[in-house]
Amino acid sequence: MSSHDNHPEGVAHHFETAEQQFDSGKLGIWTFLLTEVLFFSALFVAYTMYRDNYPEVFQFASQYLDTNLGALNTLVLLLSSFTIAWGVRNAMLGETKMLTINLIITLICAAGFMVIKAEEYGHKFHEGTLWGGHEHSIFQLDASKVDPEIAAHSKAWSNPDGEFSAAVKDLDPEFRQKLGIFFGVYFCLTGLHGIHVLIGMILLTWLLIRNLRGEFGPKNFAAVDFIALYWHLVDLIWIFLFPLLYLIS
Amino acid sequence: MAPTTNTLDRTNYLNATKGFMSWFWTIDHKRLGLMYLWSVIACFIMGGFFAMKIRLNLMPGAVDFATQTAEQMNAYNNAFTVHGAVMVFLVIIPSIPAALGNFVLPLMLGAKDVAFPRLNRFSYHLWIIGALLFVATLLIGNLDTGWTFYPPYSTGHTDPSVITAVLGAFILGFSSIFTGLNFIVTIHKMRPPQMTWFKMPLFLWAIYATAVIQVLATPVIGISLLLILVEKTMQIGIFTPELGGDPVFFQHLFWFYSHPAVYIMVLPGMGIMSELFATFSRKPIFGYKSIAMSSIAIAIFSFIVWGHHMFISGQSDLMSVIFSALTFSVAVPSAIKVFNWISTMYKGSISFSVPMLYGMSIIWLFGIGGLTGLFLATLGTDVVFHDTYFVVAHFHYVMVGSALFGFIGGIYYWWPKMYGKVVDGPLAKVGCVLSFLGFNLTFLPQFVGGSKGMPRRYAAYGSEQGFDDWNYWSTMGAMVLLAGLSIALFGLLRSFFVKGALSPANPWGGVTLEWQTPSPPPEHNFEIDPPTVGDPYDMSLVEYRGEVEGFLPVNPREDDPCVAYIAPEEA
Amino acid sequence: MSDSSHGSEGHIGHVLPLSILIKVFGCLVALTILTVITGKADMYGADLAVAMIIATCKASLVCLFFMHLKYDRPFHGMIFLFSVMCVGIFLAFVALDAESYQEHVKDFKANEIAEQQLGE
Amino acid sequence: MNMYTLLSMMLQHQKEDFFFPSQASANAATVDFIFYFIFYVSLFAFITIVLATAIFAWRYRRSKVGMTPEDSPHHSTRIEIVWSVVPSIFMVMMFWYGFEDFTERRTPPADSYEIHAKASKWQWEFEYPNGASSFGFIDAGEYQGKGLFVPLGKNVRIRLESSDVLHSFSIPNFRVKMDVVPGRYTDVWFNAIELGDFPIFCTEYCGTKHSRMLSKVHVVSEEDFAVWLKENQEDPNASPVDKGKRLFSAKCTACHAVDGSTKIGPALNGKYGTIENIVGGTVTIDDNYIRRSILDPSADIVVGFENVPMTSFAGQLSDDDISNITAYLKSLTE
Repeated sequence: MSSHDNHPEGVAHHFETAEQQFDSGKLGIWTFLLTEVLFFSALFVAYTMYRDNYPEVFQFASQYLDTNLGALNTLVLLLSSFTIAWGVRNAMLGETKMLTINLIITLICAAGFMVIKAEEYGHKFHEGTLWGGHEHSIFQLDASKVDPEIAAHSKAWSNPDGEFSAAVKDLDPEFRQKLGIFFGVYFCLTGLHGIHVLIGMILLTWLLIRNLRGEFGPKNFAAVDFIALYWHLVDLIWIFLFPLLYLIS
Repeated sequence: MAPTTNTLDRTNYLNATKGFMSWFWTIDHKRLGLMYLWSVIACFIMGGFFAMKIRLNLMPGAVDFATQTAEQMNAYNNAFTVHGAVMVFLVIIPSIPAALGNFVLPLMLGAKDVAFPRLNRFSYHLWIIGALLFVATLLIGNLDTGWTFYPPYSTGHTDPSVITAVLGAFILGFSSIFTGLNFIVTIHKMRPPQMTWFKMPLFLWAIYATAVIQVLATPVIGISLLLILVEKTMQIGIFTPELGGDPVFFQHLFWFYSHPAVYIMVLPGMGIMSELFATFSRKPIFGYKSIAMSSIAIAIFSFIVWGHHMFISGQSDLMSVIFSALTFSVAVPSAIKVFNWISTMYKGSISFSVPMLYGMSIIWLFGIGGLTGLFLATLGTDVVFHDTYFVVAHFHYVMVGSALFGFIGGIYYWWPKMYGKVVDGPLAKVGCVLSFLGFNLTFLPQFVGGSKGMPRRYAAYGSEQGFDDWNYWSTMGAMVLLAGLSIALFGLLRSFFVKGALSPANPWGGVTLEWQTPSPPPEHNFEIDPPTVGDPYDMSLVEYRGEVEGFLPVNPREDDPCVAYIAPEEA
Repeated sequence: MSDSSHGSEGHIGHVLPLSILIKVFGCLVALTILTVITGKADMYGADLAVAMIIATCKASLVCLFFMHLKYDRPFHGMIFLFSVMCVGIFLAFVALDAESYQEHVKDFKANEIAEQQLGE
Repeated sequence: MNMYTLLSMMLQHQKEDFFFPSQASANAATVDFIFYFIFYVSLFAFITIVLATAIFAWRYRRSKVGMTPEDSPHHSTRIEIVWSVVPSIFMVMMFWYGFEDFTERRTPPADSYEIHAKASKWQWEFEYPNGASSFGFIDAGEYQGKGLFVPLGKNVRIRLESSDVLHSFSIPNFRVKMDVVPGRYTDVWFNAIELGDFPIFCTEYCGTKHSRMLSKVHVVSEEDFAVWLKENQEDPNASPVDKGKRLFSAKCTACHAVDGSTKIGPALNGKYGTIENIVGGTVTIDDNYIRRSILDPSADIVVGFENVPMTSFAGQLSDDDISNITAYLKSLTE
């Protein structure tokens, strides 16, 4: 601590220069993003494996998901990604007010994403479209929503010649089991992603508070930059989740 | 002998501040390293207790096979599970990287600290939480899944203590990830300008390779354990056959981490070996670049060989063949390292100090561990040895023989730097030799028992099965090993509690940067800034000086604190 | 010391022009709409490939511009690609394995059903 | 015939050697050959390492404190290449031998005689093509049931399935091992060449009594095997009492006696129709109670047996099986 006299301001004791400190942070956050990619990888592997083996089940199951809500969520996240990227620019240029606005928009988008997600989840819990081991899992499906072609192709019924009915007992038991797997993977993937959004919201709030205190500026914007990178990764994962889960045809 | 001013009243990192909080809330990498060290030793004692429980239980005659009750079997199953989980997650994985790595890495780089000291503290606190969860698991239930947590047994058929254990391992995983991340950034960004990649000490290469594995592989075990947790509590179905899930899929996830994790354990031990062989042979390490590159090669290859744990798991035959072929790729860099270490001894000036005795033990133990790995990489023989004591003996030779002996050797090597005292007496040597003999007596018989078909994880064996002799010698060996390790620990503890003159800055004659600062180092590592960086293995840079009972630079800088502190009259 | 740190400020970070940010955002929205349209249309079996190509394009845009990879040290981009590569290997091996042993799973399921029917 | 079949014949032996139990299957000799090949290569490498370390340590020991060594080379590309390439060649050979052997052992011949083995916690159940079945598990230190019967000199394929968790089917004398994975089939095959009884182990951890999930394989001559099959064939026209007796002796006699003596569980003769004290009340032993006890044993436990819970047989016994067992128990009272 005694060497503080000739140490550059805002630079921790063990770094020589501000550049070294920033570079270290940047490498650190990128390495962390690498661990995040690997963290999600297991679920993507699960997805690929089961989709590869039960393509017809995945095609059928995706009808339970509301593509419009998914697309809306994609746009919401993209917008938040845009505003946080803009926010980084604001921080670098010292535009504190604009940074505040951008952070707030990002937060609102994140909250919006979670609200839409909660809506989707709520609907599924209500309808019993849940993972295999859940006691209320029944996979009821509105007959009007079913694409007759997919229905014929998927052999989802014990009586393939019969008309599709919303009655659950008609679903082939093995097919139901596999549907359960799809929703297991769906809930794990979107749930884990949702947790990341929640963590992102906490971090964004922290940034907002620090910004309101006037802590960020051209010399000190690392935190904004790094959290923005994290937020973009959350967006990236959703960019892949959306077509993989909602758009299976 | 010249009087020295190198006494305890000099301010160093140990006595700069006092009180519990000054340790618990420290961001000093050296203090964190020491706290890891003692925590790991405490966990090692816990894991060792269960190891002895296992061995005593398997002593012929200890338990009657015919009348063994379900409770006794459960107690045994609990013992081997806790032994495995504690030793893997709480001892060997953090031992060298988190404890010694934390202490030594910034010193070797001539840096004041790791890149993210607060993150470093955070990962220690995470580690403590993880360890406490494990202790909680012990108290609340009978964890009996084996450290592998294979579903569907772990998710559907055993008691809920799996939840706390898995949560603990999950948190420990993040502690490990953050440590690795910290080291990667530190090595990239905090090397002194003169220290190019190929002037880095080999220990740092090993730690770097380890850190790469830690950040790449550990997240996968994190998510797999999380899925076990979700599966257990909510029956999500991904691994559960009754719900259409695939239990073999979990094994893929598990071994995608856990095979590279073997190298998280072994690579740092290999790094220590390189330092020991150069320093105690007083010779530049032979084949510096091959050793450095083989560390990286091991790190990369370790990711494409996990399937050799699954040859008989129901994995497809095609994948088994591919994985078997790939597995051999990892054997070559390991062999290169061994040959280079031995060549370093050639025409050296070899000192049999305690760390070097551990180093030489490792060559032999790792030799056996590595060579027996060949039987397990080969498809035909692995089918016979899989899940027998042959495998148990093999991985103990690798993990204990290399990682643990490397850890102890490393502690003895850097002990003077940590506490300013050299431990190199006959007692410590007896500890090493006894451990070596005891270890071999414990595990050599297990190879034979295993090749005769003795399955692992059995609570008891009937005499008619014919494994009694092997179990007898194994248990005897465990006693000797216990004695040896106790003596080794006793040597350290005695040195810790007994006050004495501080050791010279460089008692062994190492050339890497940590030996250029006084022992123990000051709070911010180096008093002169930046330290002189040279070839890390150019032994002609230091010479032995009888008056300090240690080594000093041949051409010391005028402001060199080690020279100034130790021999003020001459300086 | 403080002089040199002052001079190095220019190297820290890269300010992205707002116009680029807006253009990238526009592209991302357009691609999202495209992916929904193609997702609903019949692509004769290439659905997954098309969806993944569009998603990869979107991801690249986010990486290159929003995440500054285009202007950043190449090493950071390498780290990211390396992680994706690792996931690729992991995915390929597991999927290949699971596909090759499906036969035994199907046999089992078929037999299970047959046995149930016999039981009834 | 490939090169090492010849060599392996030299190693062929029927008696136990230092490392292995007897070679009781046709493939065992090949595995042992691969083992000894790797063993001698490794032994050579290990001795080299040990000798080099020991000789260098002695020859170049530091005789004087502070002694500096004479100059010697720090690297040599040539020698690095040598000690990378030479081991690699041996490893390629090891892989190749292992691969050939593995392929052979993973491909059951088309004419194999198929036996189904069903693993559950903690017993093996074997079913033969003609409907005969046998069990094998261990309790109170004794092998219960009969174990697996196989004919000498015939290719036998065992189809494995599990009704609960992972198990593994291992016969060291045959050098075969395969995990039993719930939700799918796996298999092993072998050709037994030695008459006698050999142990079967479960080698994948499967819970409390994993160490007792033992059985035996009996290799008998083809004639004896045919006789055994016939004797154990299930007679579809047998009376329910006879069917029940068969099931009872296979599934229940480990814990329940019918001669009045108490084993792990209470004796079951003369109990039908009587009133029994159970935890929290009394119950009449009737069809319903027997059914409940088989499917959900912990529901009503007889006083005195609270600490030895019975495992459920749900999924293992069909409704028909249960009524047959009930009929048998009923017959023990009359």
